[in-house]
Amino acid sequence: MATKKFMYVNRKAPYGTVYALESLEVVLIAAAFEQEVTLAFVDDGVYQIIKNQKPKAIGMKNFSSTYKALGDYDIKQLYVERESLVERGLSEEDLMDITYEDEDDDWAEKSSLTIISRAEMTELMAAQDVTFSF
Amino acid sequence: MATKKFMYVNRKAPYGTVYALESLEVVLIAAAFEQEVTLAFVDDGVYQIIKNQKPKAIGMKNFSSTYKALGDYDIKQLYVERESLVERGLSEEDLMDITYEDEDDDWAEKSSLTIISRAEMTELMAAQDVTFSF
Amino acid sequence: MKYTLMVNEGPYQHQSADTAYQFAKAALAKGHEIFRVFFYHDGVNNGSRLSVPPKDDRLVQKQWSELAQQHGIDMVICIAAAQRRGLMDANEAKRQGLDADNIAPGFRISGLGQLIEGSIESDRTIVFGD
Amino acid sequence: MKYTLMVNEGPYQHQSADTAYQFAKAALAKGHEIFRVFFYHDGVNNGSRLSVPPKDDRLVQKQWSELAQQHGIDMVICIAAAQRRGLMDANEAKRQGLDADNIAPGFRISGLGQLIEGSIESDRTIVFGD
Amino acid sequence: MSMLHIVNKSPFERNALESCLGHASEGDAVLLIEDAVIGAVAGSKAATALMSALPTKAVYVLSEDLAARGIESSRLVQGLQVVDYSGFVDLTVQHDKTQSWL
Amino acid sequence: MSMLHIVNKSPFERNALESCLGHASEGDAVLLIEDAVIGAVAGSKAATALMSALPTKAVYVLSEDLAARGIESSRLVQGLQVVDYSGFVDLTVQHDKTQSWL
Repeated sequence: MATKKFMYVNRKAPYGTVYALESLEVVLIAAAFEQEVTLAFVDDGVYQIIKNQKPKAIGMKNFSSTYKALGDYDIKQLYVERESLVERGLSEEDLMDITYEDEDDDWAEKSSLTIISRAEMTELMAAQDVTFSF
Repeated sequence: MATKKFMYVNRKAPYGTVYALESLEVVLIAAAFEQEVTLAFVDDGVYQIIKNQKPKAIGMKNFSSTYKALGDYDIKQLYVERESLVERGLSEEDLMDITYEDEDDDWAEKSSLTIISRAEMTELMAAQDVTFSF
Repeated sequence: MKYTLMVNEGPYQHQSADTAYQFAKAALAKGHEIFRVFFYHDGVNNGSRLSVPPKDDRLVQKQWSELAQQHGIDMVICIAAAQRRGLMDANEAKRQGLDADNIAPGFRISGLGQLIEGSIESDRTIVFGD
Repeated sequence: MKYTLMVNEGPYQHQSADTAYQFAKAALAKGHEIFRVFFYHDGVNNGSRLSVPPKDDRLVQKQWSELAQQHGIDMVICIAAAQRRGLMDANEAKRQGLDADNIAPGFRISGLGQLIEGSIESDRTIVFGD
Repeated sequence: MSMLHIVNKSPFERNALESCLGHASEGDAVLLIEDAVIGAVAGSKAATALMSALPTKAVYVLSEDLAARGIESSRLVQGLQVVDYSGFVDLTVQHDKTQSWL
Repeated sequence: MSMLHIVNKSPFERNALESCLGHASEGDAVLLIEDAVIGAVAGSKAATALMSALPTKAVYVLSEDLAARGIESSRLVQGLQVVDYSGFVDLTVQHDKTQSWL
């Protein structure tokens, strides 16, 4: 099968709707298909990877640790839009540490998160073959 | 049973979601309960009563004529927010004629639609006992 | 206080059903009465007994059934909304010539009049939706 | 062209399912191929056979069944999303110890891999949602 | 006689909060729940609208929904009041009617 | 290589169109369907954003959704192109990928 560039665009906050959780479930399956996988966190989607999520009191499962496990699935291209953070009063420090081990660099632990501008996000979106929106 | 003031607030466009149609179904049932019934059309809700709706080509039922029948159910207080019309490039002339027959005035046909300002809508909302939002 | 709650979205897709459930629990804990929970629009899907989410997640539909049974809450699914979406009790399924039903224990199917009546009878009506 | 369509919302509540259906019909009329329709999130509720809307309205679920049968379209319901929402075929119902199923003809239940595979195999992937 | 307005949508995604604040009367209360709580963060694009409302309306934020989304109460716009579900119930008692901005 | 962006939400209710226009590249196309078509009416609050996009992006509106909502094509912002479902399909052929702004 041909290799395509898949992008998963996450624009919604977690817990208010199921899209964040079920988007992640698609990503985990997609990892098995040896396609190029990129995750974009734009607009309210930046809240999906915020630190210290504690949804127990609203009766929901905390799935935020799954983002930290994405490196084990060889998914390490997570792009976060800077403007989306700023508009929400957030900064890079508010995001979880999401890392992968670089096999080409003696398994050094490196960040999977890259903060980019809206202009850079625009270019990244244009470079995809298949875009799933959640 | 006590008489309460019921308001049905319609803020969404028709056809894109089912809320407009199913809101109307509640209103028709409510008419049998001899409570005070007021309908508010605010934000995209003003499109629910726009003229010339033709949803056949999207495979949907045209339920807009039901609004015209509300007078027969003794529902004649339909309030439309002027600012909501203006923001959408619409005016009163774009709305359907929705009328009732006034039994206190020799069954003269009168408009059920009243265009009011946002400030007046605010007062009207504050005067209700039960508010259903669609 | 006596409450009628209206739930307009289905389980999982939106938080509305969870919020309504948490609100009901909190109100009951303070000694208030939930006179009726009325499920409308996609909210009717809260009443399905065929749901089996992952074991580490809540079962929204079952939470409602248990709450109803523990506190004797009247949980009404709108018949018109349910027909569109395929939520049936045994009677309705038979009447429509269908070969199965899927309603969960503690729910009953009835008309929209139950919503209006609930709001007339209750001190407060709270709407939970999208 | 070969298409995979993804449908993320249930019937009636949102127009998405209607739009996807109209798009599929238009694409087929122009000689294109619909390789697969994948139903995710509340979209799984498009596959219920228990729906009975008013007689003057369309039956969204049945439109899909008929389209699939007329054109041999592969219509796949995501198993994980279906389990949360109570959409079951006979096998799944049995496996889960449930006493009923509600899947409509022309649909099959399978995994998320079918979505990715469909997108790899197809020239275009179009997402319909809320 | 006052209204409790309930807003559950992110003000960055939807117009619900804006419309609510445009239609709430003096002395009413506004409660932010579910995704709406992310609008309560100081420095956000929604903060200004909330601050303008504060002189005439009380604004509450649901603590359980803040916690789910990792937001400490120290991050909120000054003057907002944090309540839990029990406080949510109390608000529906104190105000004799409610309006949900769906 | 160009993208067809599909927007189905009212720009008065949601941020989907705004976010789409902020992320679409030169030469891309934007198609308004479902409730998004009400943003195409001239003189509306959304018209300015669409007009700013027109020099670098083609903007299409689905005729069936316009008709459903009672909007004549004479009411639309100048420069928008009306297509039917058959034209929608053609757009997905002409552009080698699509992105839906949900």
